[in-house]
Amino acid sequence: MDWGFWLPQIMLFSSLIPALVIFLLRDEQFWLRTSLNLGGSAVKLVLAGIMAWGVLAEGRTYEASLPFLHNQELVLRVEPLSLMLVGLSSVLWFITTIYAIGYLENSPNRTRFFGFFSLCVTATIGIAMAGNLITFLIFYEMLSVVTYPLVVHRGTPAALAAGRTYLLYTLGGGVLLLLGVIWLQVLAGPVSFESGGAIDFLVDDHRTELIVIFGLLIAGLGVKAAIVPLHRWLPEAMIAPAPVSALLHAVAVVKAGAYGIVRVVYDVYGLELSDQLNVLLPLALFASFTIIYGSVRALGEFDLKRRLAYSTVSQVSYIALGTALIGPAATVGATVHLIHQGIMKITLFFCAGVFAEARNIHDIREMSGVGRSMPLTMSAFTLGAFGMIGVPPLAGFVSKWYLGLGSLESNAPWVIVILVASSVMNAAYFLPIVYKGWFGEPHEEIEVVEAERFQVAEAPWSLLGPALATAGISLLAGLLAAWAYSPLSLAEIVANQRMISP
Amino acid sequence: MSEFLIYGLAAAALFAICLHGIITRTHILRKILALNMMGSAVFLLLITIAERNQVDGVADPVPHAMVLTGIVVAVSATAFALALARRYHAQTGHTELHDEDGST
Amino acid sequence: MSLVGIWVILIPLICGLAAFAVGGRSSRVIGLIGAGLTFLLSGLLVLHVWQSGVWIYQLGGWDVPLGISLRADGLSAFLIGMTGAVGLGISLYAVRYFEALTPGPSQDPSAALRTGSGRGEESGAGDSPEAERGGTEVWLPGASYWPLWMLLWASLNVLFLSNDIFNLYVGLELLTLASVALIILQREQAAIVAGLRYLLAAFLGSMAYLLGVALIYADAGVLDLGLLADAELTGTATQVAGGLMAVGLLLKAALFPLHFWLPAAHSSAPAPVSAALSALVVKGAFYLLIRLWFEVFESAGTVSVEQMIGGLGAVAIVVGSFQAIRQERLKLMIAYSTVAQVGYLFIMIPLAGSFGDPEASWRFEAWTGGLYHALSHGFAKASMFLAAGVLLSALGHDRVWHLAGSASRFPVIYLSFGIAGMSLMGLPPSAGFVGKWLMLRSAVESGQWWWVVILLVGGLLTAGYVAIVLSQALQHDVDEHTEPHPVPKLMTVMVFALAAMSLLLGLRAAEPLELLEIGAPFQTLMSVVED
Amino acid sequence: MENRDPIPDSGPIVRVLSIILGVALFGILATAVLDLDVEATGLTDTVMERIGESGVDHPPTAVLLNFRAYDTWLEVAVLLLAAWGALVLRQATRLPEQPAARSPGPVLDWLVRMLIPLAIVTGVYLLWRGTDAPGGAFQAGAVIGAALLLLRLSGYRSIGLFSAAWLRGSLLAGFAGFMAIATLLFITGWTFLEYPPAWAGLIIVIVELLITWSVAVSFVALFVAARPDDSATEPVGGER
Amino acid sequence: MMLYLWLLVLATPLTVAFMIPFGGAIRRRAIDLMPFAAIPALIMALPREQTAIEVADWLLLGSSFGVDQTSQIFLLLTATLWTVAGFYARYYHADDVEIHRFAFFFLLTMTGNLGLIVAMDIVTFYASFALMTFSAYGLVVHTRSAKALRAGKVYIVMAVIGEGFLLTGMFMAAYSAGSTQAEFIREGILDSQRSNLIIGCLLAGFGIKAGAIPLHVWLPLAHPVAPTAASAVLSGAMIKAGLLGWITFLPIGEAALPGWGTLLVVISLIAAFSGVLIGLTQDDPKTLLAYSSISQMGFIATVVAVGLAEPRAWGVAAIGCALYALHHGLIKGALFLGVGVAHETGNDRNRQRLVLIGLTVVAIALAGAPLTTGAMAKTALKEGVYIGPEGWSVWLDWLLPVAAIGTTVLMGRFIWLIWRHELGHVEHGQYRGMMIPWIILVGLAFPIVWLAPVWFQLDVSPAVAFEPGNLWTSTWPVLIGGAILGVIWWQIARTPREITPIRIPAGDVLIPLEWALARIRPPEPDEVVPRPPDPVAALSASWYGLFAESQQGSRTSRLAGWFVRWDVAGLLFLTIGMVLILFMLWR
Repeated sequence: MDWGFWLPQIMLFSSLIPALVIFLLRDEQFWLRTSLNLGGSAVKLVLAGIMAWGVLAEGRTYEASLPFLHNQELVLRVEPLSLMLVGLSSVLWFITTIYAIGYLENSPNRTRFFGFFSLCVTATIGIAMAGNLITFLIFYEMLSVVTYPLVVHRGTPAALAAGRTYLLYTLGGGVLLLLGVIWLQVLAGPVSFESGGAIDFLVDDHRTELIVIFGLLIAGLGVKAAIVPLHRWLPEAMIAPAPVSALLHAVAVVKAGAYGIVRVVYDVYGLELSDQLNVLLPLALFASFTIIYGSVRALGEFDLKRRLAYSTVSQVSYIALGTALIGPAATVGATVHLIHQGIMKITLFFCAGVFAEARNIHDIREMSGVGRSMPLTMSAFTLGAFGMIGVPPLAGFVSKWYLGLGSLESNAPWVIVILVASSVMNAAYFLPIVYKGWFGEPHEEIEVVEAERFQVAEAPWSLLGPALATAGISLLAGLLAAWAYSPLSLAEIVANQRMISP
Repeated sequence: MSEFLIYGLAAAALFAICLHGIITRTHILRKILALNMMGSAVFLLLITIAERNQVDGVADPVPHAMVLTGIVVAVSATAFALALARRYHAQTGHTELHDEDGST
Repeated sequence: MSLVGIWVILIPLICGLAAFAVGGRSSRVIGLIGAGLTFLLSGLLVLHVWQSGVWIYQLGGWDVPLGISLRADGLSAFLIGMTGAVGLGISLYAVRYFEALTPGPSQDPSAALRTGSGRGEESGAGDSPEAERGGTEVWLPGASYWPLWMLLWASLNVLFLSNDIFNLYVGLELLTLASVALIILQREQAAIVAGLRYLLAAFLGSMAYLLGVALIYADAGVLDLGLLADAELTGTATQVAGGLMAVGLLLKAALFPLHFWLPAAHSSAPAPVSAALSALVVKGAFYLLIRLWFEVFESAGTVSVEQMIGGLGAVAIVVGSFQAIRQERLKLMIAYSTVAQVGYLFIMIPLAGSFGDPEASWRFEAWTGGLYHALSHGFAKASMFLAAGVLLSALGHDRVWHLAGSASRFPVIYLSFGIAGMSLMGLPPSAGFVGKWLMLRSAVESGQWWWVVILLVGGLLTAGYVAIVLSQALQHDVDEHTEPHPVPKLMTVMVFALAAMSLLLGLRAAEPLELLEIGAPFQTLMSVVED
Repeated sequence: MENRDPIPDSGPIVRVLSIILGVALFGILATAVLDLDVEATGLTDTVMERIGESGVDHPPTAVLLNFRAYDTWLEVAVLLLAAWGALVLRQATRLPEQPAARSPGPVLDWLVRMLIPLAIVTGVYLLWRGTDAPGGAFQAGAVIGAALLLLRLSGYRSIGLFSAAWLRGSLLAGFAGFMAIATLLFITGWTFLEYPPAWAGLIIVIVELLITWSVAVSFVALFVAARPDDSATEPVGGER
Repeated sequence: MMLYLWLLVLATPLTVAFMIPFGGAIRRRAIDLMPFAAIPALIMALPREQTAIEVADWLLLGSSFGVDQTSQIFLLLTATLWTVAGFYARYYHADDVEIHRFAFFFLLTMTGNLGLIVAMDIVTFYASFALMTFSAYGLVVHTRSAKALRAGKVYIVMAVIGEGFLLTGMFMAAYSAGSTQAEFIREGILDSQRSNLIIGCLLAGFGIKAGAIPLHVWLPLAHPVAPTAASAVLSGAMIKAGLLGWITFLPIGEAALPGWGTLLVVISLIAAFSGVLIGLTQDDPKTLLAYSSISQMGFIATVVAVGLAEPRAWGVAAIGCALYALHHGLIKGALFLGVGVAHETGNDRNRQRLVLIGLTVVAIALAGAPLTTGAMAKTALKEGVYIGPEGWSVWLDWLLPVAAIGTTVLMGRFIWLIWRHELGHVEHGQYRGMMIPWIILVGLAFPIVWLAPVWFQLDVSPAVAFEPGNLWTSTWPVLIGGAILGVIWWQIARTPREITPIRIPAGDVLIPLEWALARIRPPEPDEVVPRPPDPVAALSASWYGLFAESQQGSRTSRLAGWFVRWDVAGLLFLTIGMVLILFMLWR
């Protein structure tokens, strides 16, 4: 059996099949659904582990290509860069599944939720493993669609309105991306992802077109990556249940956009060509503006999830920013932030969900003293927040560090100002929350309730555990960054590949 | 002016006139009749073509066959349309197609 | 094996006649057998063409131009295959659908399915005095459905296989009459007026087409498509004929603004009929037009005509989508969606037309793209109409506004609706995406940017109404007065199966696309595409 | 019943536009016709060359029932469909008699008695002549159908006597018979719609006969079924 | 092996800290262990020989640990102070229900403080620095009083700004160095084309912690409000972290940077004087001590400035720096702890007397009276100044003693404040538990400072302080200061009145700044923040509106109704047909 061919496919099916089966179940079939979910995610985790071993230790590449159109194939390939998102999705899917099971206990339409949830992961895994542009596009669009039912899951008018806005944004972005992809394919033929890009030969005759196509691709991807001014859907989508927000913000949707930008710059155009076309500076400027703008907006939001959403807007653009800088360190920074931002942000959203579930806290101003009754949650939140600020030894610092070095490497020292300003602003909007949670005076009435609850646990373990787990991972990812199997090392491999080949 | 032209132009004129009728007349029966006569216009043209194509006094049988087939087809459609129109009239009392009926 | 092309016409006819002759409830069994066999035969035909290339059959042993030939190339096989698959799905659905419609001792008369009009009369067999006097047999809508449906199916196959422009006319008429008869199956007032309007419009279209046939025959002296294509006609008469046939077929295919008959007709018919009409019948006229356009009028056609047809298609997309969203009833919304999607199909004409460079490879790309879109639309739209039928029979209405919250009770139905919608939008991974992809590629390649814009915007507009329905259904507040009627599982399964097909065909399009290449026009261009 | 005013014919603007466009259409069609005013033979030669093999002498009949039998076969199907559609419209499996059979009166009665045999004879003659001169199944069918109608209109029981099965059988006869023959031959190895030369004439006659009967019944069915029945004229709408 | 010892230094307080959240018996055990958490560090500070740098290539971005001569002294200071403060705090907070919270932050802060000393690369340093900074916030706001919260706010804002400066400087330094190791960083800064920017950033970033003017504003607010044990480590040990940062990462002693040197020396002198002057106006002894710390750090910074300006001087100056830091840290710690002990004396005269004597001894030492640690440290400090840039020594030679006069007066006021206002404030019954650590510290401060140069074989001998010249140099400022104090005391004794009518509020320059900021920044809004319009959302909303409005009325749109009309449709049919035909003909 050719494992290189089958593993990527099994990887996809490990969430696709549970998704399909789940759709056939009734809401009450809790155990079957749960075991399907957990089984699928466990299988995925194991597969991700196997492939990680293969890729990292044995230097293998897993590749499956399936015929699609005349001269076009669907390619699933697992190499270091894809492994990053594959790994992230697998790990976080597993954790989020546990969280979601706890979170949605007894709420209506669980079957629908978990079905689309699994589909969403399938799409993300597909995006991660996409080996050429069209495969990427297919999964990218699939993601837009399958996340819609999750966003509107609550079914309130507000949720539906948010869902419509979300859909319009992502589909609009998809349209731009589609146009860009088609145009590029018309010029270059089937475009597969190759380190350093494979379309240099077009530069002499099609310079302007290439620039326009780059703009289209980035604009299309920028919607999901929430680059200003295409970010507006993200805070609106916060209306979704917490596990969805967590997954949307940490793994699936925004990552799809950011990962796409990484792919386009590194593996479609190649850094050299991108530089030659002078398209990186605008990208960097947009990303920088987003970083600052997102932070400023976050300061003005008092709804916890909305603040986190704007924080995501800001943080995800780090990836785009790093991608737009030329140099191995920037590449390391950009790619490692894919993972780091994911685990940190998911921690924060998990916590936000726990607050909402256990204490019905949605507003930052209600968080006063919540750390006393929910110390574990608040600890996880604090770790996530400090990570976001970029305080060592948390993961966020590592990303920021490489981005900072990268900015100097590519002779764009102004980026440092952005990074530092962003850190300061992150502190400005996260530290008050941390402060309120730990040091604020708890509301009287809550404390009474606490007295009873505290005996048991501050929240169900299915909610708390995932939050703590991801918080722990985000700490370890930073603390052990230099370890050979850390995300950072993986990112370094990715960067080396991208730097050597041209 | 050749025989072909006379009949041919007559067919053309008939076709145009029937089309005018279909457009401007609202009574269903008139519409059906106009359509039917439109068919006749085409058949006239076909017959004319058959005559034009004659070899040794034998007219081209293919247009003839087409006309015969066409007539039956047209008759069938006409008859069915009439049946429908009568039913419609019986149900609603209308002799015209009321626009809103179908679209609400 | 090589005669499967005849059987694919004969079997549905035989079964249809048998069903008619037997009448009553047993017609269902015959109809089902017919559907199954026809499906198999369609598959065999596809296989045959796939393996042995273009199939040509001289009927009665008379060579063209004397006789009539049947021809199955990739395109025909493609559409017959689609008809087979969609037809089977519709048939299986219809079994249960009309079963519910058949009054029996155990059945509550109010359980009869309604076809959708809010004010249509109740259907039932008891109100016909003849039936009472007839004594032995009662009139059953299902009993009439099966033979008519088989005949409709047969006429589609006739159309797709015929290689003779006059025979195509007969086929078209057969199709029209079968459709109208099916529309009025339940004699509701709305259906009758819609059927009448449809019949008259189709009649008008046929006349224009027939006049075109006459002119072409006068000009070329042959009726065979192959011979006409070889003749490379460019005479005035042929050109006039081209215009006439085009406008006639546009009317039959309901391209904006000649769509006036479609929404009412498609929405007032029973669900399986609506599905067949929107998914298959419209494709008949479309098929004929592209057949003619790229074979007979390849030399006579002009860029301006193509652009104009495309322009109408563009307007159709916009107007159809806007109208769709403004419809109160789901079936009407879906019908207007067909108006928009037909516009989408016709954008293929300017793209595959001779714009710029007649020898360019993008023409073939657009041609396959348009056809693939037709394929995807076939499955998706059938699924949508059948879904609407399920909702209608379960809830007793199909008012979009009042579907609020029904997603939790009909999850599979809405899932299918969503998947079908995806296909219509051209979102990957769906068959619609493949079509859209190819058409877009062609538009970009040929530099016809205006079509790029409309193709892309069209997708968004489609999303506009599909998403609205879904969002309405996903609402939390359940808008419910009565407990919904139980719906037979098979119906739901068929809705899903058709939607799933529209998805699966997008995952592996290589083979269907290769099928289309067999015997396609643009033979000279295909080698370019191959690299 | 909804009583709405009839829609008046189109106003002057539409009329004028329609006339202008109609004239233009005529002009264009005329151009085409002028263009076609040339010597051409069409398929005359081709048909005449092979008419001997067709089993009939009259070229159009040869074309209709042999060379292009497929067209004819399908055309019968069209007629069948129309009749069938009319039945659907009536939601009936059989056709009604004249509701209240009135005595036709002595004159009419006599006329009917005279005309019916004449019509039948004429029909058969037309059918027979079809093989070598204008005429054929449709003409014959139309005449016989007219006779049946006459019977019915004058109050005789005719078509109403047909049971549901008979009615269906009659409607189907032409098409099904045609198909049966063609299919049988096809199964036995002949090309579809090919007649063994020796049997061609006979087959054509049989087919024509069947078609004639079907056409006749179809016409009657169309006429009768279109007639609104009592239930349909009642006010519609409202729940039962 | 060494590596794990270094890690143990950090792991010990960290482990104890993370025992606390478990609650119950584990928590109580952790609180008992709190004072011992710095013991491993203390042990590691003792060896006379420094071992090689150890690298943990799996930790962070590759951490390295180790100490050099200078940092070992810092480690000694820090470990000692934390240990003493730990014991002290154990009793100070005995009745505090939130002692676990204090202990948790105390231990975390300790980890950070120790970590930054043993870190030999900039990332680990920064990580520890951040840990210390953010954890110390918990100490600052421990009492939750309004004052504490305000101080905490200012503290954290300044800390974040400081982190920003550091990060900026670190990026550029590390990039230029291509490494994170301290030694390479120093070179890298010089090699960098942006070396001035880097130096500026690092100066400012660490300067905030070191209380350099004008970045000191948080210090007089935060140090006093913290619980006394925390104040002691804040002012004694943590304030040195900034200094250590400068010493470790700035290329002092490697290249002449006269510009930066001048700037720093000016700032430092301003700090040295203004710290004294503003300190004099304070009523709260802890605030006064905080200002004194600003002033004292000014002294040390002067020497750093010398090193910056004149690399040759650094070898000597560094030792002076370290020694002075050691002296100041221990003494200032003792002073702060003493304030707490003074509160606890109750009405017991003996206790009061003991406290006053002890405080006076350390106060005199801080003033630099001869034979005290201060005198020795100051002498060592001056060694560096003498080989400093030309012309500087002339100024520094008399400016520093003048500052010492100020310190003397300041300490006089401190003792007076304690004597008059602070004795016996509260009575928790923890006097003994607090007094013993304090006395030990007072007792140890002298020998440690005296013996450190000998033990570590520094280039400076304690004997220098006993040379007559130096003896006189250290004597006269104290005498003058004493005289001034005498005059003042005489004045007050004659007519009791306020000597210093001016009261500069703690935080000095911050006050107008805060006022100005309050004008600019609107108060926290309770209402929804207005969001700019979103065209896409508006589009989707209007599309939905189109749908919603057509759902309730059963009217088809006019357009649709129009198209359904036969005559319209027919005309369209005709028109399209005509156009198609015409287009066909017209090619």
